[in-house]
Order: sequence, then structure tokens, then C-alpha cells
Amino acid sequence: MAVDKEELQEFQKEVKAWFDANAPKDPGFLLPQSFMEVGTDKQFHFLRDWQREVYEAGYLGMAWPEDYGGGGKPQPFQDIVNREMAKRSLPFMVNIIGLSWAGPLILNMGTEAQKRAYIKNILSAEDIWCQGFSEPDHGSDLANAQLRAKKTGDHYLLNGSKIWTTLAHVAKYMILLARTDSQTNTKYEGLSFFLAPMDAPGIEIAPIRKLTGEYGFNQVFFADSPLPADCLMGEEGEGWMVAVKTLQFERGAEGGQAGGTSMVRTSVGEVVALARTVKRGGRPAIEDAHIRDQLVRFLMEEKGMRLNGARAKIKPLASERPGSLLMSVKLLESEFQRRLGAFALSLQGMNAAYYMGDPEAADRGRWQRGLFNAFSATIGGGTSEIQKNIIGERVLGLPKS
Amino acid sequence: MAVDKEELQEFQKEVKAWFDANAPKDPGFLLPQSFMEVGTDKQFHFLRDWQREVYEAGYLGMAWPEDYGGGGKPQPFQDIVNREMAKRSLPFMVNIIGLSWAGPLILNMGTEAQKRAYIKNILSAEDIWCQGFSEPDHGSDLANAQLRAKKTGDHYLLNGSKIWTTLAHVAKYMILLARTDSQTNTKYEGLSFFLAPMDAPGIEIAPIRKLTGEYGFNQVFFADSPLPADCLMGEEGEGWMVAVKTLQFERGAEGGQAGGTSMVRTSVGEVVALARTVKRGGRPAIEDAHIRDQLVRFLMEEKGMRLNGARAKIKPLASERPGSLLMSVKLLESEFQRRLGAFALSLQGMNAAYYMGDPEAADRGRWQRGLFNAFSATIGGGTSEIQKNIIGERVLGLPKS
Amino acid sequence: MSLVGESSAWKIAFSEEQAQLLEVAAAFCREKSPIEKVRALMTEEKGFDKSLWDEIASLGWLGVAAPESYGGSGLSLAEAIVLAEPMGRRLFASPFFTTTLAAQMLIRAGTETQKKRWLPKICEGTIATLALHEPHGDWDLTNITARAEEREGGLRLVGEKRFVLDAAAAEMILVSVLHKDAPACVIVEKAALPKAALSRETVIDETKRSYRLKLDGITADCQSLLSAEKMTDALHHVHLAAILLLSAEMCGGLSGALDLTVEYLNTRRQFDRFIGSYQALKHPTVDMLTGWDMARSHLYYAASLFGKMAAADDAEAAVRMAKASASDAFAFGSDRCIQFHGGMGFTYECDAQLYRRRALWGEYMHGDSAWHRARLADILLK
Amino acid sequence: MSLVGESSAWKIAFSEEQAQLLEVAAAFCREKSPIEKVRALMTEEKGFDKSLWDEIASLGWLGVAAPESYGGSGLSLAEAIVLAEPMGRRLFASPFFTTTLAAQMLIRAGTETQKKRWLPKICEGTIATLALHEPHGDWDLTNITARAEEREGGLRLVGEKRFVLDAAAAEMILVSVLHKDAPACVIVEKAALPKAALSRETVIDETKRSYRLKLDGITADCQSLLSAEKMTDALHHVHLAAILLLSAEMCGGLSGALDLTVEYLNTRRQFDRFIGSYQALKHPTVDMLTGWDMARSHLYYAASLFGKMAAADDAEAAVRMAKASASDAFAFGSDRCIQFHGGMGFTYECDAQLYRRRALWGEYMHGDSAWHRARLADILLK
Repeated sequence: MAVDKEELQEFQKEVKAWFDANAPKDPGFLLPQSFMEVGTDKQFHFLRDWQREVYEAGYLGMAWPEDYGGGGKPQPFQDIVNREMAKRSLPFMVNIIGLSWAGPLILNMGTEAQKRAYIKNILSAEDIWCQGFSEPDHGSDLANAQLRAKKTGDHYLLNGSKIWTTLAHVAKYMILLARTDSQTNTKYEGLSFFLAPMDAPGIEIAPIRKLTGEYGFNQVFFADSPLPADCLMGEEGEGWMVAVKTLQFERGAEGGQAGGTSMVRTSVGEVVALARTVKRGGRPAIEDAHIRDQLVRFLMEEKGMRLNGARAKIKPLASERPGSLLMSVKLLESEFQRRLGAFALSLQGMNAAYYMGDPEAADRGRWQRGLFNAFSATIGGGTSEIQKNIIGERVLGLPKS
Repeated sequence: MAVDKEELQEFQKEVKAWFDANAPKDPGFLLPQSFMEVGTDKQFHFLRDWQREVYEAGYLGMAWPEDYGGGGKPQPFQDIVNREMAKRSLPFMVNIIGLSWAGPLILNMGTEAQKRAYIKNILSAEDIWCQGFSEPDHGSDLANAQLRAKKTGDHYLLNGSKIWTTLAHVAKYMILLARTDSQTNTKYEGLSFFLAPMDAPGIEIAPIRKLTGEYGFNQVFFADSPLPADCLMGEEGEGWMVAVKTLQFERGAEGGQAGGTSMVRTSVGEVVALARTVKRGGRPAIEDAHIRDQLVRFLMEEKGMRLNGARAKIKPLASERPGSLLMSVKLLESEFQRRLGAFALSLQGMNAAYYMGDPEAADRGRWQRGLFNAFSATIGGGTSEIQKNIIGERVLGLPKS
Repeated sequence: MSLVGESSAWKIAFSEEQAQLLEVAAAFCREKSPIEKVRALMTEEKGFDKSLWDEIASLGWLGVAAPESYGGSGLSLAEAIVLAEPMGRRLFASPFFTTTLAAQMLIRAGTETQKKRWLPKICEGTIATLALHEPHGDWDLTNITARAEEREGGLRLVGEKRFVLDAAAAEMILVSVLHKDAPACVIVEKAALPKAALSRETVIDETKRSYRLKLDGITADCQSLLSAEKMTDALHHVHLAAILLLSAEMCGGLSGALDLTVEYLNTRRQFDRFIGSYQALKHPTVDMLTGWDMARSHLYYAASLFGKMAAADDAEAAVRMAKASASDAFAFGSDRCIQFHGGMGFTYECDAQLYRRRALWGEYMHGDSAWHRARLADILLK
Repeated sequence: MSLVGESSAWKIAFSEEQAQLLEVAAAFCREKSPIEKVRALMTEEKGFDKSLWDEIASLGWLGVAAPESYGGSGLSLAEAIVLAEPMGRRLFASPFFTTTLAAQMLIRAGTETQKKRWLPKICEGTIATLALHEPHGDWDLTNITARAEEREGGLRLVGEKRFVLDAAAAEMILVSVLHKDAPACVIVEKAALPKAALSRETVIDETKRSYRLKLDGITADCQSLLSAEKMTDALHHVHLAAILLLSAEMCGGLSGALDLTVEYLNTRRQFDRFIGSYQALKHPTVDMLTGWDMARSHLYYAASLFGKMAAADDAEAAVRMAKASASDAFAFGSDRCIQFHGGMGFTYECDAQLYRRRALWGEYMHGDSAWHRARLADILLK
């Protein structure tokens, strides 16, 4: 579909104006910075309302088919919206698992019935989705899933447990990887992929308290929980391929996401602003030569990551060691955020020892919380250590560890 | 042997006075900083003369038996000499392999004849010793030695090659690990240990040019080289035990060394002095806040390592995680020197780009040379990576990698 | 080759008494402060176990660094270090840190009457604390804005103090103020605190009990002022003593984090191997170990100098090095402890977060490592 | 989750011409500058291959950033970058860096006569260089102590210059001096150099040919002065251009070091495994890769800004970031390249040292990363 450049520019103006007018005000409490941090009802309702508002304004799923509730427009329109949203540090889209992982997957390989049943409510945040991949005993080793799904008549009976299940406590559906056959040659065989309703009998959700003291993750237990057979996505036994496809969407290696972000990244600009306001030893932190040096390092790194993204789009500059730029995004960004968080705290000197809930904690304690929550990205979705293995092996061709 | 404290204090005064009077003057050329860097004849002769002078003054092998040329005094006397020498950054003892590894080994498990034959000339630097442990194909894997020693009559015939052989080009003897039996269950069996004369037929020495452009290491080739059977140290086939014992002496885990140091360590004090004299951007480097911060880090680290040594002697403070303090000495010191060297160069700004031989290179280019030579310690004697394995496994009890 | 420092002119003094105390304290903390107990106390308002506190008092630990004439053992702060280190390792919760520091302040700058009144009590278990920090957050303890104004023959305090540890349990608080434009210190007894003068702070280390103290409305008589002429020296002494105690607590904490990490690396399996066999985890764990070793060597060196000549540059440098070394090493170690626990590390239930929080606390009390290094540069690179 | 920067407002401009040039240059350098050739040239006094230089000239590479009216291609320095990067990767030795920079100086501040005389020649292969550095070693090119004094209707030069690259092969040298107390630049032709004015320097990168230049005794006529009013701008431009070219050379060099490392890790075995399977080597090698990626992204961003608006803060910041990023990444990468080669890495024979030396050269010419970060702080944290 050809896109008119002028139309896009016109659209961008409209989008700017809408977000200028409709950006949510400070709710009076600390909002989560990512979809993995939604711990309280008031946070959840605030975020769900916000997603619905954006959808109803026509700014979500713009490139998804109209038939299922999308906008039916070319992708560049959604890209403009995404850019404007990211620029403004607006709250993220709470149903991001639906918007970016489950939704694209269903559109890509779901049945007509599945598309009709799920897509619109993903966009409106009516149905929240969660993901059941990790299990307690092998967090990094997804293909080793042991949750059993046993076919009985027109149902599968589920037994086992999933863990680190973000949003499970508010989700209506789960994308679920389960083992339908345990007598296979390799662990990659015998897995199946389901779109599972969370209200099935025998499903129990135990919230997991995070190291911050808050909630947001869950462990989900299945005890003889029956799933209708038509919840199956793809063929029985070929769940690993579906999971890999899902991971492609999750990691942004494949397009088709509805739009919106999953997190509000901390920008170095915010940390610079903090350094201007806090004092160390009686002088503004930003006047300290050592702190200035570190701020510049962070600014360079932040810019470098953005420029990596820009370079990835230029074939002649991305053809050598292919895959490197995309595969390192998660590693670089998550480790960067972790170090930036620790640095931001250090600017606050003695007052860094306050915590969320204390009136003296700078910015309601977001920096302390951010320091701890940063581990969700360096650990979740494959630890940084595993990322390095993957990059070393796939990009550089080094032997397996 | 009881030692009189006053006698020791008196002795210390005498030692100070002697070194004050006899410390060698600047020879007018760049001296090596360690025994692995002796690349030219003039360097070697200068250092050999210096060792002989120290020995003749009675300050080397003070605690070795008088019968073989030692001083027959208690160890504290030698300790005092060592301390005074180290304090003054005097040139190191060129025959350190004899003084610290081969000599203690011979005294510990050699025959009376071997003691009489070798010890005195080790002390006087008349006979230089080298070590034949590493081989080309398995530098880190000592026990995997493949150099063959085949018993024929009252001789062993040697075939194979040793590498990284410091001082081989001036050595009269080599402590040598060779394989007398290749049909064993484990690589640790079938090895034998020799005190090999370097003038045996069929031995060829090829100097290895270092990354600095200088020499100091060699590869030594053995082609049907006959060794008299009485060169054997310990029993045939039990060479690995002798090698392990040698490594104990080499790593300082066991005492009995004749004294003197193997290298002149770069102290942070020297780098501080450099920072006072060189300028960056028109101002003395030492005024830069960032450089001051780094200098303090280095001072802390240097002090920490010395204090580790002091703490290792206090049992109640060294009994937890035993071995840790001693086993980490080489790792910490070598990595420290590598980083310190790079930092010292950075102080010099543009002029860091000069090299040895240029009249503008600060301190005759010792900093540039030091940066490169530092790798001999992070690589040689087991790379830093291997050191970490060893410490992780032996001290922390972590599983093998 | 031997790289070991034969040349070391530095010695660490460590006495028989210290060795014995260290052994006793290590066993005591291990037994009396298992991690379940630590967690249980975290949820209680008081935050420590009074019966254990009494036990400590009866063991004489509160008086180790107090003169015998006031009921102490006449040893030095170097002996308090061997107690603080095992306490740190087991995250043992008690007002030991504040009470010991308050005693140090009294010893340095109390009048004879004040010392006679308070020191013997403290040695027997009376809890005391200090109010030294202010809203401006400057680590320099001589940067004081709170005031003691003379009114009707007495003193009226004005201002606010922060991070007053264990204040709710303390019988007395030593409050730093400006008096006649000079640094001063006032003894405020529990009874003199108006209602609502204290409010609990929410701090990052949940094992700690910290309060803000509103001074407005508090009065004291002039006899409650510590000796004015000794104040600058005493504040400096207390600053260094606090740093030394925190270094000990952090060395201990790092040791605990290391234990926890090693245990997990030796039990958890992924991809059919113990995760401790992966160098990506093993090598940084070795870095934790060497960081701990180094920090601990600095600590005991600083302790042995501190006893002898606390005012000298050498001792000050050693103490600041101990703090900078311990806080960097503990920050690294506790951070990796979380990371290497993977998903588990992200939970409140995993003890890794307890150590990380303790490390942050120790880092930001009484100067972080960059701040101490700047001070060290002034001393060492003159 | 997708973390990729959809939000990126930054774009990298990269033209078809650049893409083609990059491909050609990569192939050229790979074929014409194998490592044996690099080593052979190192031992020769001249240090480069004149026939390859002529080839480069005939390919038009010396004029890519020169206006068409003077015989160039009318492109920008962004095109010179795609040549410099592959040259760096293969350690290709030639006076390309100096000649390109000299042309930039002439374009910026040459008089019409000077440009007409020299630029077409340079485009055809005449070697030119700059003498900008002085014994004080300050990276600020406006810190000039050499002088041009007016004597008998002409100029007499006084002072000394350092790190004059390829001076022995150059037909002309652009010498920065103070003239009437202001920065100026004089064209000194080869014929005007007294014997012994040039002496070769021993520098850390043995592929480079660097000279000290004694100015005393050199005379020139007044027409050899470049335009005085354009000098400050021109020196700034040349400084940034030099930085950009060095960044390209270093990105290329790092890529070469990475190749070398990966190849060794995939062939060398120890303890019965390829050493590349050890995470202790694999993970830092991944850090080399990500450092290279980042530096390269900075480089091409800086190149695309540089062409357009070299005077602006944005372009200056981008160029300085490229240099700081490349030199840190190359320092790390070439250092690890030696270490990971084990004993081999310690030899002169191993190519790792060539990259390490090149990295040091690039780091210390025209400002190291700490120096650039201090400049960046002034721009970015105003």
C-alpha cells in the first residue's frame, strides 16, 4: 500500500495534538514503569483505561485488519504514533502481551474463529493476556517445559505449573506451552501451544512478591484443568515452532505488533535533570567532574543504542556480522538500564537510603524501585549471560559453551 | 634457631647502609623489569654482575646451608634483605629460576652430589637456570607434556620442544618435565623431571621475539639429545609430583627461596610522580579530578594487595575460605599491573604515542614497554582466566568448567 | 615467581582477645540470627530482639571500647569490629551500631558528669543513639543547621534531624546542633521528647529502624551540652568510627552474600549442568571473593591503626579506604547475587535482596566510595 | 518485548555512492593489503607502496571530498570515511590520512591561488601533510608556540613540530604557526626544507611514518600563508575531520582484531575443547562485538552530520562521541585479542600486537576518550 508523505505529515500533526491534549495527568501515585510491574488494582485500572482511550482514538492496531477491530491502515501510521508516544514518556500499554506477542501470533497463524474471538478485545484491553512459558525448574530452558497436557476426549487436561507469569492475576487468556508427549527424542518435540482461558477450573494463581516488596508476577498452578481442544494453536506436538514464532514477535525480530510500548525507559536526560537538582557535598551533583564524565558515558551509550537501531535499517552497514545489531538490543538495553539506575541512585547521596513510601525519597522512590526492577530485564526473557552465549554462537560462530 | 631482635635491628642498619652505598647507578640504557624481559647481552651482564655483587656481600642465600655456599643464618636475616631490596626498586636477581625454584627444589629433594654441584653457582649467578615446562600445543595444560625422554643405557634420549623458555639463551641448566612413558592411564603419570645441561648435543635454542619487539623468551628444540641418567630428579615416572613441588616454590606457596625478587614492580607512587610531571590540556595531570579518583583507586588496590599478604599471616583472619589470599596473589597482581600500565600511559596524552628508542618517550619508553610486557604475567604461569577457574574450584568449591 | 609482598612494611595487629571475641561473636550470630529470625524481626515495629540485646550486654559487648573506669573493658574500637563483622554477615538486627557510636561520642566529648551518668548504663544495655544527619544530606557532620538557642536559662532546640537510628528504643539521643555558632552536641533524654517528635522513616534496608526527629519544641538544660572545645575532634572521631563500623558490617554482609551465591551455584542446574560450572557465573563469583578479601584486609588494617592514633592522616586514610573498598565490593557482590539467582533472585523471598539492601544502606550512610576517594585524594596526593 | 528504538529521531544518512565505495574499498584493501604485506612495509623506510598509492589516486579516492572545480568528486568527508574504515581493518599503510586532511585544510582556508595550485595535484596523487602538533603535547590545535616572523619581505619560521606524518614523502607540509600573534598556517614545500629539518620519530604504531620537524632555518614567502581570517574555523574543522578519520580507522581496526580473535577461538584447543567454548573468552568477545557495533553506529552518524553542518554543536558532539567510543572499544578489543591468544599473543609474530599498537596510536592522536568526554560535557551538560 503506497503511503502519501504529505498525508503522513498531516497525520503526525494530528497525533501530536491528540497526545498533547490527552496525555494522562499524574495519578498521584507511583505508576509502574513496565508491564512486569503492575502490582496494584489502581495501577492496573489506570493503565487499562489509558489503553482503551488510545485504542478508541484510533491509535492502536492501526495496521491490523479492520474486520477484527484494527485500523486497516499502512504500518507507517502506527510507527508515527509509536514514536510520538515514546518521545513523551507516556504510560505503556498494559495489554502488551496481547498487542505485541499473542495478537500478531493469532493474526499470523490463528483460525478465522480465533481472530474474531480475540483480536478486538486485545486492542481495547477488555481481555488481558498473559504468557505461560517459564517453569519453576528451568527458567532459562524454555524447551524443557514439563507442564503436562493430556488429551481426553475433546479436552486437554492440564497439570503442572508456570512461573513469572506477568499479569496472570488480571488476565483472561494465557498463551501456554505444554507437553503433550513426553516420549520424544528431543525436548523440542512433543510440545503443544494453547490459547488458554484463565477461568478454566483447577487454575490457581499465586502472586509472587518481588524484591521491591511489590507484586506483578505470579505462579500459576494447573490441577486437572480442562482446556477445550480448539484452544490448540498450530498442530499438536509442534508447539515449539509456535513458541519460537512468539519469541520472534516478543523480541521484535518480526513485525506485526499492534503498537505501544511495554515499558517506560529511563532516559539519561531524566538522570541529567536529577543531577542538576540534587547536591553532593553542598554542590550540585552536575558540577562534579567525575559525575559529568559518567553522565557523558551514559549519554554516549544511550545514543549508541538508538543509532544501532538506525544503522540496522541500512543494509550495506548491517550486512557484516548479520543479526548482531538486533540480537544485542535486549542485552545492551537491559544492562544499560541496570547501570543507569545504580548511577542515578548514587547521585542522591545520603538520601538514596530512603525508599518508596518515604516522603523524602526523590521522585517518590522511583529510582530505588527502578534499581531493583531493572533485574527483571537482565534476568527475564533469557539472562544477560544467556544472551551473550546466543550472540557469541549465532553471530560470531563460536562453539557452544 | 632463636633470633635476637637486637641483632636483627643491627643487621638491618648494616643492610641499609650497604645498599645505600652499592645500589647500581643508571646504566644508561633501559633495564628489564623482570627476568622474562632479559633481551640483550648488556642487560644480562649488568644483571649477572649485580647478583654476584649481592651474593658476595653475603645477602643472598643467607638461610641456605653453609656447606653448599649459603649463609647458614636464620630466615629473618634474608627477609630483612629482601624487604630493603624491594623498597628501593633495585634491579631484580637475574638467576631467579635458580634462586627461587630450582635451588629450593634441589635442597629439598636433591642428592648430596646435586647439592654440591649446583647450589653455589646458582647463588653467584655463575650458572644460570631456565625452566622447560610449557610446550607449544598446550601452554596452559602442563601435565600434558609430550617431550619424549627415552631411556637408552645410562642415558635418556630427548626429542621434542619446550617454549616460552626464559633465559634459555644464557642458561647452563634447565629444569625439565618430559614424558618417559606414554602408555599411562592419566596424563599425570609417566612424566619425569630432569636437571638438564643445556650444552647437551642436539639442543637448539630459537629466540622468540616479543610483542614489544625485544627478546627474552625462547623455544628450545631437542633432537636425540642425550641426558645422563643421573640428571633425573626424583623417581622416573613421578615427575608430575616434582613439577607440582616446583610450582609451589614458584608461586611462593612454599618457602626456602634464596632471596631477591624476580621483577621490579611498578608502584603507584611512580605513577603519581609521573602524573605530577606530565600535562594534559596544559594543566598537570594530577590536578584533574577524574585522574585523582583513578590514582586513589590504584593506591587502594596496591595497598589492599599488600594488606592481603599481611592478613594471610594472621590465622584467625585467614582461616575462612582458606587458600584464597595466597591463590589470588598472581591473578590480582598481574591484572593490577596491566591496568596500571595502561593508565600510566594515558597520563602522557599525545606523547604516549612515542615508543622505546625515541628521545621524547617519557622514561625511555618504560611505560609503553611495561604495557606490553604486562601480558607475560596475565598469560604466563596460567592465564588469568585459568587462575579464576582454579580459585573458583579450590577455594569456593564450585564445579569444574 | 613469587609476587607475595615480602616488602610489605604494613602490619595488621590482631590480638588474642580479638581472635577469641571474633570466634564467639561468629558463633553467637550464626545461632541467634538465622535468616528466618531476621525476616521475622523486619516485620516487627521494634525491629530487634530485646532478650538478645540483654545477652549482648551481659557478654560485655557494649563496653568493649569503653574505659574500665566507666564499666567497660578498656579495649578499643578494633574489638568492636570483630563483633560488627559477624553481625553484618548474619544481618543481625540490634542497636549495637548506634549505641557503640553514642558511647564513642561521650568518651570523646562528654563531661565527667555525663560520662559517669551514661557510660556505665550503656555498658549494661541502655540504648543510646545519635542525631547527626540533616535534610541537606551532606555527609560532612560539621555541616549543621539545627540550633540550640538559649532561652530562660535553658536550651531550646530548633531544626530537624534525619536517619536517627533506633531512636524509638533509645533512652537518650545525642543531637548535633549549632550553639553560639559553633558545632555542639546536646543530650536529649527520652522523657524530653514531645509526642510526635519522632516519626519512622521508610528506608531501603528493612532491617534498620530509622527516624526523623523534629527538634522544635525540645528543651534541655545547659548541663546537657557536651564539652564544646572537644566537639570538632569528637565529630571527626565519630565520623571515622561510624565508617569503620559500617565497613565491618559490609564485609560481613558481603561474606553472607558470597555464601548464598556459592550455595546456589552448587545446587541449581540448568541445561543439565550445575550453573556454578559456567564461567560466566564462576568468574564474577571469584571477583566477589577477591573483593571481599581485599575489603577485609583494609578493614582489619584500619581497625589496628584506629585504636592507636585516630587523629592521624594514616588512620583516616586507612578507615576511608576500608569504607570505599567494602562498599564497592559489597555493591558488586550483592548485585551479582541477585542476578545469579535468576528468576528466584527477583523475588522478595530470596535472601539476595536483603544483602543488596544492606549494601545500599552501608554505601549511602557516612559517605559513598566516590566521596571518600575525593577525601583520600586530598590526603594522599597533596 | 520490543526494546528496539522505534522512537529514534536520529537517522543515519548513507548514499548509494557510499555503499558502492565501501564495497570497492573493502575488496581493494583485503586484496592489496594482506597482513604479510603490512609487515613487509613496516620494515621499509618509506612504509608504503607507491604503486598502490598511484592506484588509489587513479581511483579518485584522494579527491572524494574535494570540490569538482579543483579536480575532486565534489562529495564529502562522509565518503572518505567508507575508504578509511576498510583501510583500518587491513592496516593498509599509506599517506591517505594526512593527504586527505591537508586537502581539507586547503579547502577551508587556502587562497584561490593556493587551491588552484595544490588541490588538483593532490587529487592526482601528490602527497601532502600537516604539521600541527608541538612538544607541549596539547591536543588543542590552537595552542601554538611555533612562529612565523617577517624578515626581509618573507617569513622565517621558528620552533619545532611533532608527529608530522609521512613528511618524508610529502611534496608540501602545512605548518601551523603564530603569525602576528594569531594562528596561521604556512605552506612549506619539500624543496624549502633544509637537510636534517626532518628526523624520523619512533612511534608505537610501526606502520606509521612520523617525523619531528625543526622549523628554524625554514623560510617562505608571504603568499604561502593561508587565509588568516579563516584559520580558527579551519583548525577546528581539521581537528574534527582528523577525529572522524581516526574513528573510521579504529572501527576498521577493531573489526580486524575481532576477526583475528574469533578465528583463534575457533581453532585453538586447550583441555580438549575449543577455547571459544569457554565463556571467559566467549563473553568478552561478545563485548568486543557490541563495542564495535556501537562505535560503528556512532561513526556513521557522525559522518552523516559532518558533511552537512560541521560547525554546529550537534556535529561536533557526534564526532567526539565517535572518537571516544571507537578508542575505548578498540583499546578493549585489541587488549583482549592479545590476552586470548595466550602465549602466542605475547609474540611479535602474532598479529594481535599490530592492532593493539594501532589502537594506542588512534587513542592518543587528537584527543583520548577522557579528553573528548570532558569536551562533550561542556557541550551536552551546559
